Amino acid sequence: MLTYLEAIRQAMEEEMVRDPRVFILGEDVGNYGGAFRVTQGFLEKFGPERIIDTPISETGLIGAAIGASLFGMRPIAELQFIDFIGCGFNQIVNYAAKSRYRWGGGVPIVIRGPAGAGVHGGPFHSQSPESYFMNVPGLKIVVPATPTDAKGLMLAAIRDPDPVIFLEHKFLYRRLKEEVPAGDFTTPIGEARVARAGEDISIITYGAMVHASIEAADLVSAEGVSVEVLDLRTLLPMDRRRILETVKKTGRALIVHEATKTGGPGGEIAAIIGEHAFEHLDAPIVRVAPPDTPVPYSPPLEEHFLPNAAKIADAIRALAEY
Amino acid sequence: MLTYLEAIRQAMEEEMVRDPRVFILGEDVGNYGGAFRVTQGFLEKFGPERIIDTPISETGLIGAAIGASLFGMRPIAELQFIDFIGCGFNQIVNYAAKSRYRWGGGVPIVIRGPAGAGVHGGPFHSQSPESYFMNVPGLKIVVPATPTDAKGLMLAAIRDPDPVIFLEHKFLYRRLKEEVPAGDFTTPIGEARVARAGEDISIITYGAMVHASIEAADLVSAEGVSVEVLDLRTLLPMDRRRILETVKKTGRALIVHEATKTGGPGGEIAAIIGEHAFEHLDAPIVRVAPPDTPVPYSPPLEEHFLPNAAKIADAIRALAEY
Amino acid sequence: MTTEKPPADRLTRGQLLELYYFLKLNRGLEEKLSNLYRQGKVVGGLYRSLGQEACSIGSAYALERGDIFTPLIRNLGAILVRGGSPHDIFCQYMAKAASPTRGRDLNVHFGWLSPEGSMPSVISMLGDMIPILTGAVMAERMNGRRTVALTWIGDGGASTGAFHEGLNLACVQKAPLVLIVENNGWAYSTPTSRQTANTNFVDRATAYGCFGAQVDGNDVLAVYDATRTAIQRARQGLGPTLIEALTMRMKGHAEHDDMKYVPKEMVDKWAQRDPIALFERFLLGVGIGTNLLQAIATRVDQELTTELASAESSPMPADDSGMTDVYFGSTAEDPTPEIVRKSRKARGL
Amino acid sequence: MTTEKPPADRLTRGQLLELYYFLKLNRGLEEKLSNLYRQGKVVGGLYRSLGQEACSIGSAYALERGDIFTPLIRNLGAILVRGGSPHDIFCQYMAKAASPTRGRDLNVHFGWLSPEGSMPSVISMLGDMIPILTGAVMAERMNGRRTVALTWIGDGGASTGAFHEGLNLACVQKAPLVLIVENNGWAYSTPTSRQTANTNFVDRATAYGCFGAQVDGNDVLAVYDATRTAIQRARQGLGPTLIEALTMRMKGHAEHDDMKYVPKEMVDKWAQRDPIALFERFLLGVGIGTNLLQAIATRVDQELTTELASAESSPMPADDSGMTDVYFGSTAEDPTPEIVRKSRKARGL
Ligand SMILES: Cc1ncc(C[n+]2csc(CCOP(=O)(O)OP(=O)(O)O)c2C)c(N)n1
Ligand SMILES: Cc1ncc(C[n+]2csc(CCOP(=O)(O)OP(=O)(O)O)c2C)c(N)n1
Ligand SMILES: [Mg+2]
Ligand SMILES: [Mg+2]
Repeated sequence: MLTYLEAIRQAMEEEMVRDPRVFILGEDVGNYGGAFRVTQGFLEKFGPERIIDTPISETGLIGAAIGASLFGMRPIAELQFIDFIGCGFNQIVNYAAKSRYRWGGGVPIVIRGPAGAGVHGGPFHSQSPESYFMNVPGLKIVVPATPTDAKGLMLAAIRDPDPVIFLEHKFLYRRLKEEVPAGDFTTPIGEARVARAGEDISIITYGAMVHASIEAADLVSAEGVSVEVLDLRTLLPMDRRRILETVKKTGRALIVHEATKTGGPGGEIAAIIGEHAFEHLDAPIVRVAPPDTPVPYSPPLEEHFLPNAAKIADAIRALAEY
Repeated sequence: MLTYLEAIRQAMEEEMVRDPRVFILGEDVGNYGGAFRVTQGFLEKFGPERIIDTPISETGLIGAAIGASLFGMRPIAELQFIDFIGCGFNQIVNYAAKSRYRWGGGVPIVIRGPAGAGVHGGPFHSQSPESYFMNVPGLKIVVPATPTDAKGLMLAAIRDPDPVIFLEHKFLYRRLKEEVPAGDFTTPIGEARVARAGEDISIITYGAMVHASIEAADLVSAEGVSVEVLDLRTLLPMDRRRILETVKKTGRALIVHEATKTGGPGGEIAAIIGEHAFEHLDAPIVRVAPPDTPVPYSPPLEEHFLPNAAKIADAIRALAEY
Repeated sequence: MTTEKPPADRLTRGQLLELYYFLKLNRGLEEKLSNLYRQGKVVGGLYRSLGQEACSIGSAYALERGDIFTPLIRNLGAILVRGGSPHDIFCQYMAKAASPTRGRDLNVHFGWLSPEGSMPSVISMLGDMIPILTGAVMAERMNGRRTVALTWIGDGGASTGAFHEGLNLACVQKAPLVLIVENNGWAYSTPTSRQTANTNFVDRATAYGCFGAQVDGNDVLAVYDATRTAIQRARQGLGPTLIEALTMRMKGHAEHDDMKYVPKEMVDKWAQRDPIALFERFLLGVGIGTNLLQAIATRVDQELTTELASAESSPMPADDSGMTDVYFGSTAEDPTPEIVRKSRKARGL
Repeated sequence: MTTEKPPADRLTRGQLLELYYFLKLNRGLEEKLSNLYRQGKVVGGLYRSLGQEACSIGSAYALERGDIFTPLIRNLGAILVRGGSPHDIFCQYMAKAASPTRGRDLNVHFGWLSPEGSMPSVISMLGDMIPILTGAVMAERMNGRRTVALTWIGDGGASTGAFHEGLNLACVQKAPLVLIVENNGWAYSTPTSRQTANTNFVDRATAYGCFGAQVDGNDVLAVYDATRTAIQRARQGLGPTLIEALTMRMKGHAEHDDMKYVPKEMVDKWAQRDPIALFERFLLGVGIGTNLLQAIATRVDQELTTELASAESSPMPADDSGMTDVYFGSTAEDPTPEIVRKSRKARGL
């Protein structure tokens, strides 16, 4: 049994043992084992050449990861909180994403860090930054929802020839535990997963919202509504085929995400459905997502902000009635 | 008759005369009048206290604009090319956007610069960065398509109490010319405009693509297809009401943008339509947009990349047939 | 516009005691917060400035009416000096409705704008306040005011691009900015020697072309004096000063951090130099009696107890109170899907 | 691994002539590009390094086999020294299919990776290459190679956060990086005095804790020597050097810029110090004959003429050739809407 956090740790640790090209750099990843202790014990095991405590310099450390990747390494850059990704933004969207296309220099890096809300972290320690990158060709965005996927996707991300943004949901770090296959396996980047099978309504979601969606699906199943939950696992590239498969089957699409509503990844999903599953739709395409505000800090505010099983169930019911 | 560029210049110049709180800072805005000469003559007219040549420091100059705005000023920050916005990204999304919400400090700044492709500027001088900001509550994004709107929206942006990202399409700078109302008027931020009335199909678009869309509409009108072109003018907040009005009228929605297809603003538009106009739709929601690549430099590649009247007309025809 | 502050050796007895009061208030407030934290009443983390209080108190005390400052997480003391109340801080840390941010943001992440003196709110991203305060005082200058801005940055935060762009801009603009590099030896678990190859931060003043000073950050009067001089110069239009204050973080990065990574000798050495103990010795030396100091300590404790009680008993925010003011004067739209609202309506809800 | 380059005063006649060749090639290439620009054959802008060629040639010449470098727009000469061909540059500027980026990116925005020595492609955003090259040589060091990286930054680009974060990281990592601050007085229209309050960039070396040197950027041998020393130190594991090269941009920012903002006296003064003329004087002084120099000039012109002809006659890229390699091994999807494709199919297209 591994927690979500332990699964990420194990994936990196095993891959570092297997592949000497893998190294980790970030703030406090060595001495402290990372703010969330994801790299705990790594410094002792792999030494300061492969576990590098950097200055507080997101542009510097992401840049260094890019440079090292061009010279044969497989760097993993940890951001202490994913919210700081804005401080290294330019390196990601302008160097890493475009390098292979422009001149052939592939940039196999993983940029990872704790994302998401639910732990009262306030506006700067709770963000879901995926939308910043949804319109940036060349990037991959990975958003595991389970320990098994966290491990399999981390291994896939490290081995991927292209830059991967790996969003770890901090709410799940120690809350989820499951049997995770031992040893080496990968979860393909770009493939969604049916997290719960159903017939009447399709929920398309990812990250922590997979669990809220399953909970909601369980709630309404007593009422005779059968809900399928599709866990995207990867936002870029997006698994259009599986999205269309489930929506064509059920004719009803509910998109759920933790990123705020306007401009969130739900738009792309809706566009895919609206273009390619139009004839199969029996109801409007519906999004459940937070309001367009920063993530507030105080527990009642944050709870009101976040989608949850009850809110999702309401939308399921309304869709079922439609 | 004013060009698009002259209209922007006139708006800023007139407002600087009217309102002593307005000042401009950026790289080479004074000595040189800006890389595109948008602020030509301003240094002579307003002096170095109000036309400030900054070091090459996007984080610094956007930060300074934020700070000045908190103390009663109305700063306009010019980016030499909008592509450099990634270097000041964090200040925009984490300070400017969230400040009022968090503690009441309103940030009335305008961040403006030349955006868009079509002039063979290559991957770093041709970008459409709007999607970076579409999921950031607190920001406004303005994308004028005509000289008149460029002036009216610039005046509205400067007077707006909140941070506005003002995307000037460099392809239009000197190519468009029209009679622009003299003196003081504003174009409300958040209101779309019917750029061309029609009955059969709605094109929802903005920026330079408004003109390609009108051209396409004219092409197909001979074939008996009547196309309405909605120029969004503002991407955030988005004029949901007018989008739905036109789509409910025509039953057919075509979204056109210059940002690349996946993750572009078209997703949000599709989601709005897919949720709120579902019952009125007679055809799939279709997007015409560039492929998911950086903007290539060489003219044949760039032309292939960009949407144009012919490609849009093809989509209109297919939608009309549907 | 302002009455200039005197040099440290001309501070009145009352002013010295005021400094002492703020030092005790700062420490006492944080101790109360530690208690709350242990009781699980702090929502989120708690960041102490134990051992560094003089860096905040001494410097903020040199500010004058109308001046601007932005504290970082370890400059809570500066907020107190500039009129912030312990009640507000308690409420912030407990995420209460009555907190200055109405529960929207945490700890010292709040601010105010006032002709008396402003505190633009800090954000988490280190370094960002340097260009922001530079712009603030540029605006003040444009409006003919001789306002000075003060802010701090850690030995760690000084590695950010925003530090560089901000300080460089301030220097080329000769902006009236005072920047204190609070060199406390650590950035979370990272020692200063792994943050930069030259740990003598004052050397950066030369590089940027501004004034520089290095000061004992545990000597409240030395910090006061260096800041006062810098403020005077800034107000005269002579440009920024970078002050390096040498100190030590005597607790972990936050309360959860046992700072095992800090060598014991380092802690022991600095424990000898506690800024409050040092200042008490000084005060006794200039003839201020223990009883006076004791009275201040008692007053501090009483005040804190009252403010804490009031903060503790105040309510959490209403759950739907976080929707306003994303844009000026407007409320964010309820994201509930249209069909849900219609169905509720149909069911008479 | 490499044969170390000798100090300037021990360069052979052949090496001196090679330096001369590259200087002439650099200038000649840019003159040909200027002609093309006037003929409207350059797609986009043209950025000259007139008067600064020694900064690129002298420094790149000190690199050794396997070393890494990234030129900025005014370091075209360095590309030539490291084996890049005028043909490639012509093709880049004319957006030809045969350009190293297949027409995808412009001017010096291209690169290669090779055990002989690599040139990671630059991007427009100034400063970004400093952390990237730092990471590159950290990787090389991890792999037991003693590779050194060289790059440049302008007096303007030195104001970026990326400069700071990159150089600071390089220094704390003691990475084998050599950074040349090419102080040419101007960043576009902005004079150095409005870029920073201390225009003596070499002072920054102290701040960052690395080696520093200031050098006459118009003296190709002085640049060579300073870079060579820095490279040797870097290779020995002693860490980065910041070299400030003093020079002057003798043309506008790009060809469209008449640089009216530059005082005439400044141009006149520097015109006396043209790096090629200075080096010719030196070569004549050490007994190299005019005829030899003339021969080199002729050879340069012939080579350039041939390469230009070949580049000019080469085709533009096929319009659909820009869709590959966004991700490894894949082609971007044709964005044509499904209904358009279906309708075309229905019509037999
Ligand atoms: C740009 C940025 N990156 C990372 C962080 C996460 N972080 C918060 S505090 C901290 C350490 C700060 O050290 P220092 O600046 O020395 O201040 P101190 O804690 O010692 O007062 C880090 C890494 C941050 N706040 N901002
Ligand atoms: C981050 C960033 N901001 C703005 C620009 C636009 N820009 C391109 S070159 C230039 C001037 C550069 O001056 P300097 O660094 O001194 O180099 P020089 O042109 O003198 O060689 C500017 C502002 C840029 N390339 N990158
Ligand atoms: Mg510190
Ligand atoms: Mg320059």
